[in-house]
Amino acid sequence: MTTFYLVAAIFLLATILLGLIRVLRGPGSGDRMLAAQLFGTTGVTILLLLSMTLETPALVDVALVFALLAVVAAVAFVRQHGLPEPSGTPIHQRHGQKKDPDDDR
Amino acid sequence: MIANTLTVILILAGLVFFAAGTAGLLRFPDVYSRLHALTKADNVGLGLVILGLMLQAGGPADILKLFLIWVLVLAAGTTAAHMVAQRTWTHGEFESDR
Amino acid sequence: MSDLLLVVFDLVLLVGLLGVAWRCLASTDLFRAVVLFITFGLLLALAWVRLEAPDIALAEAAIGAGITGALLLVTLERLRSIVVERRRGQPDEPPDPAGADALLHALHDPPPPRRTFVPALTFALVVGGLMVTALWHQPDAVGLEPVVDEHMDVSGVDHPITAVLLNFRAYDTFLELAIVLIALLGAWSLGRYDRLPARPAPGPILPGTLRLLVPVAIVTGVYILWAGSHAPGGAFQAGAILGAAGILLVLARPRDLPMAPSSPLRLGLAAGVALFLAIGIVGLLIGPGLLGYPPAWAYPLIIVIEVAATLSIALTLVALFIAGRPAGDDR
Amino acid sequence: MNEAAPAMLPLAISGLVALSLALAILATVWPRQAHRIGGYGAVVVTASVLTLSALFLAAGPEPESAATRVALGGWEAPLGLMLHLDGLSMTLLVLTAVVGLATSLYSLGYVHDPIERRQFWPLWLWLWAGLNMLLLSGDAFNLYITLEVVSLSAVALVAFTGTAAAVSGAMRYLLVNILGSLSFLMGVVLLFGEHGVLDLVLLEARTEIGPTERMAAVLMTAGLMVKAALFPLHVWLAPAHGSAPAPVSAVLSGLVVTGSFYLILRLWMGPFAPLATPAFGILVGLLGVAALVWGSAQALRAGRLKSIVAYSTVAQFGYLLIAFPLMLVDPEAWKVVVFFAVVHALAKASVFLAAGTLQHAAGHDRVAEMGAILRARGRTVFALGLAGVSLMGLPFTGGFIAKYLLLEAGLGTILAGSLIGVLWVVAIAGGGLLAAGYVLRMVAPAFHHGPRDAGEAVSPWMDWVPLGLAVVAAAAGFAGTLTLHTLTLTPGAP
Amino acid sequence: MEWLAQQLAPGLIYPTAGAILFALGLYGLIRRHHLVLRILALNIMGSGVFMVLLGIAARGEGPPDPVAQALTLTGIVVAVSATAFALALVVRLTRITGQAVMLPGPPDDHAPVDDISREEHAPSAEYDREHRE
Repeated sequence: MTTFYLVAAIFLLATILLGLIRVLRGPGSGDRMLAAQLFGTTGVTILLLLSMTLETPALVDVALVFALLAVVAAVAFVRQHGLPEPSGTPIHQRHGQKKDPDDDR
Repeated sequence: MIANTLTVILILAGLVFFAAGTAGLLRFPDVYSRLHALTKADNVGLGLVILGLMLQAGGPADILKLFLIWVLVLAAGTTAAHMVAQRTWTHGEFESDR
Repeated sequence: MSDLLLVVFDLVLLVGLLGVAWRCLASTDLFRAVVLFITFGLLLALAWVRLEAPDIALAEAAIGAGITGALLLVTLERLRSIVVERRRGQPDEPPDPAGADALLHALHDPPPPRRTFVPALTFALVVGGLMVTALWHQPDAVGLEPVVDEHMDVSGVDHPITAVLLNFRAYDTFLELAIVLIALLGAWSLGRYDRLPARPAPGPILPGTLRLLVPVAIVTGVYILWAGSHAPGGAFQAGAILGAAGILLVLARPRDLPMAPSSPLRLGLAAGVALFLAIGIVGLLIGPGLLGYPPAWAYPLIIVIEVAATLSIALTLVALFIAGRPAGDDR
Repeated sequence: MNEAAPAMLPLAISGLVALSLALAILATVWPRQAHRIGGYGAVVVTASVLTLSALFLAAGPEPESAATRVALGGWEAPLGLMLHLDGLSMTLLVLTAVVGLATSLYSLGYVHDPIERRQFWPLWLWLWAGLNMLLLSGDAFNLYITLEVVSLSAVALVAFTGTAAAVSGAMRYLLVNILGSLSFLMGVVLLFGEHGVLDLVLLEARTEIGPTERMAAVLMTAGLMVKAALFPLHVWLAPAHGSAPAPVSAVLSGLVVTGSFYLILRLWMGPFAPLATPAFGILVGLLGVAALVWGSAQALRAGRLKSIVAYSTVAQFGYLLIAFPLMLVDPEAWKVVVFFAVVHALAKASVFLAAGTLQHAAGHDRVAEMGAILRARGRTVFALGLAGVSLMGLPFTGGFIAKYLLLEAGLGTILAGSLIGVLWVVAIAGGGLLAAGYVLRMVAPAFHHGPRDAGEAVSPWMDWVPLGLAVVAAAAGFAGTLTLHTLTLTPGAP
Repeated sequence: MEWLAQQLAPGLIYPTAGAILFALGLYGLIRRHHLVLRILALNIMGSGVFMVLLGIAARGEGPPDPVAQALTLTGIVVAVSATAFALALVVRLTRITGQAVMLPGPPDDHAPVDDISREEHAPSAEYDREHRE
């Protein structure tokens, strides 16, 4: 049984290394962040499988923390990266969002 | 014995979805389609693996903790996918290096 | 059979780790370097798990995924907005100051000149090679594990790492809390904090997710803090988780950061260090020595110190994320 | 008094550590009163260090069992951390207290703006506490942590003025510091991997010559040489010390750099003693000569007062490198080297403080245009000259005693038959000459005819403290016997 | 096969990988000139050191040495705080000099010396002016 978990963990680790190609080649920075997001999820799964292989229940807490904090990098990316909002983009009018006066242009 | 075989089947199914997610991430042409590959690997792939592990889990506390992990990963996946899609849709792929 | 598979897992993990580290340092685009560094942190956490160090994996997860990634991304954005602001006045200003090539210019580091390649490579290879030979000559296990087990009963907690951190080597942990505080004092001495530029992310998704995640993060942080006394966990991991939750809140609403008046904020920041020293001095006077606890009182004192340390670390990490002193501090 | 002293010593050591940390935390939590806490606290810490030294000498230990070791938290060596006090660390603690007190009093006048006071004093008190803990620590990993405390607060203080030169100097200093600390830590990890013990005294008992010790010695010494700005790795020193506020550059050149040298000495007298080979000594000596020549040349060419003094630090630390081969031939010479470092720290700190006063008065510190200010401010120029004399090593000053003993050791090597000894003697004497060159370059304009302009008003602290410290630096010569006696109380030293 | 598994025990592979990471970070630190990349290189060197430490702790059959794990935890927190301070310093340096690359070259003697002891250098006066209106 543990060997099966280990084989699954190795397989998932291989998918992470494959996913790295998208990070290296990915044209847009959005693609790279998505790849990082996928690695986070795969990391959580590997941790769960390892917790069964190495019989250490503490690894479930580690997986929990990873799952919890995967959002921080994504939110930081979306709020802090990429081109600032060119003034007057339709998105504002459509949602009736009060245009943030001192947002960075 | 049944539980073991069920777990193996569920985890294998989960792995299939992870493989599909990675393949989609590499093969799909643009951001929006890659989003779907990513979120599939999240909710279904991880869901199946967690279901498989729940059969092996000891007490109800472990089962609930695994379920919480799955819910959190779902929330993370959907938020990231939505916001990236919204940003890319409003003003194009922000190419960071040509 | 399974230990052979473990070896395969190790090799795949280490190849991935070294590959990610190399590509991260060799990338000309800073954003790609940061994403690779976040992946490096994830693989590193898996390496700590493989080395049977769940505490360190927990800390790496909380700090790597939660704090360092967001900190690097915000720094890149600050660099970009500074470079764009400074180029607004120059003649060779890009047509659209917020245009793609402004982004390109700010977050792009040209590949290094050829001439430093050979000396740098030989120097690194020599250092690495000598270290590997030294490590391969070392004997087998020679750690302090047996000594720690002897004194576990007196340490007041039954998780060996928390016992070492907060009882046997409490001085190191105290100075570590001091270093976090000094880093913040240094960041504050550089100047007042600048408005955190943020891209608008309208729509209900971001606030909705935060309303779900932040309470769960706080509960998890307190759980990890409490678990520290008998299982992997403790003040630093809990502090990092709460800090990451704080950073999420700052990212969600960067405009209205709370204008905390300086004295309560500084009290909260220094609470961990001050309480640790106060209990340490009491230990000096009536206990076994400086930073020691009378054995009967070890467990409650350690818990009090851990709670104060968690609060201080969480506050300090969020303040380091904002990286500037509040105007209230200058009043 | 004699039998009570040894019992009081452990309590006094822990008390000193607790006191300096408490002051730093108090200043952090109560910023508006930080300057008062700093001023009175400096006096209290100096008094407690002096009483500690009185206790240490009163205990009258003979050299073998002189080291007082305090188990923190009651946990003994292999498991817990030990504070370690012996002749060597006692001497440098007194030096840190004297220079710290002078710098604190000077800063009362120098940092006058209420906002900047709130940022300056907590960082300065953390730096002072870090230095005290570094000198008292007896555990390898704890040395790494105290080195981090010292370097982070030192970098923050270097970047304090906020000018382009200061911030880029601080950035370079921070990167160099982190690199040095990581290299030091890797050495500690290798030693821990080999012996499983972290305490320096236990390590000393277990180390023998092997690949791990050699690699750990290279890594730890390289890391500390980077932090001590010893010759091949000194590039960061001039911009950092030149552009920092005057009291900060005084402390950096005086104490922080000397602290790193103290650690190199402590390691090469303790765990790495068997590794020192004559060839290695000669190599280090040659680096010292190169440092002396390069530093003095830069000092003679530098345009700004503070740059001259910063380059002279690089030059004077060349002496400490030259003394290394001398120590291999005549092991007793290590006491002379420490005495030289003490005298140099006192003189360098007072020169930096005097330079700060002149810069305040003139608004700039370009040497060529300082004539009018120098002519008007006799007290500060006298302080500059007196400390410069001690740097040069003219008779009756501390510098003279140190250089004389170094020359004596150098001649000893020649008599012992090593021809290279001639190079050391020539370098030591020549170094004094070069020092005379750049000190007089700073002071000479005062004796030319020309207008006198007192420049901006200077607070009394900034006027008198450099003079007081210069007198102490000069008088260190008379304290030579007491210092050398204290230094002999170091167990394990040759 | 047994010899191979024994040779590739975690107690040997991970310290070796840690030493390689240390050398890789050193190489990156020397080669790359952008300050953020240099800070990443220093972080990778730090991870290399901790991998060597934990690799050593994992040698032998028993549970890994808790003292080594406590040291690593302390090291990780110190590394994070040093990185956060370094990034704040990089942002400050970029605001002043306009670029986030180390400025080589000797200090020029005519750079303005902003002496904090002089009267005209008074941030509190400027703060009061700002907050009066």
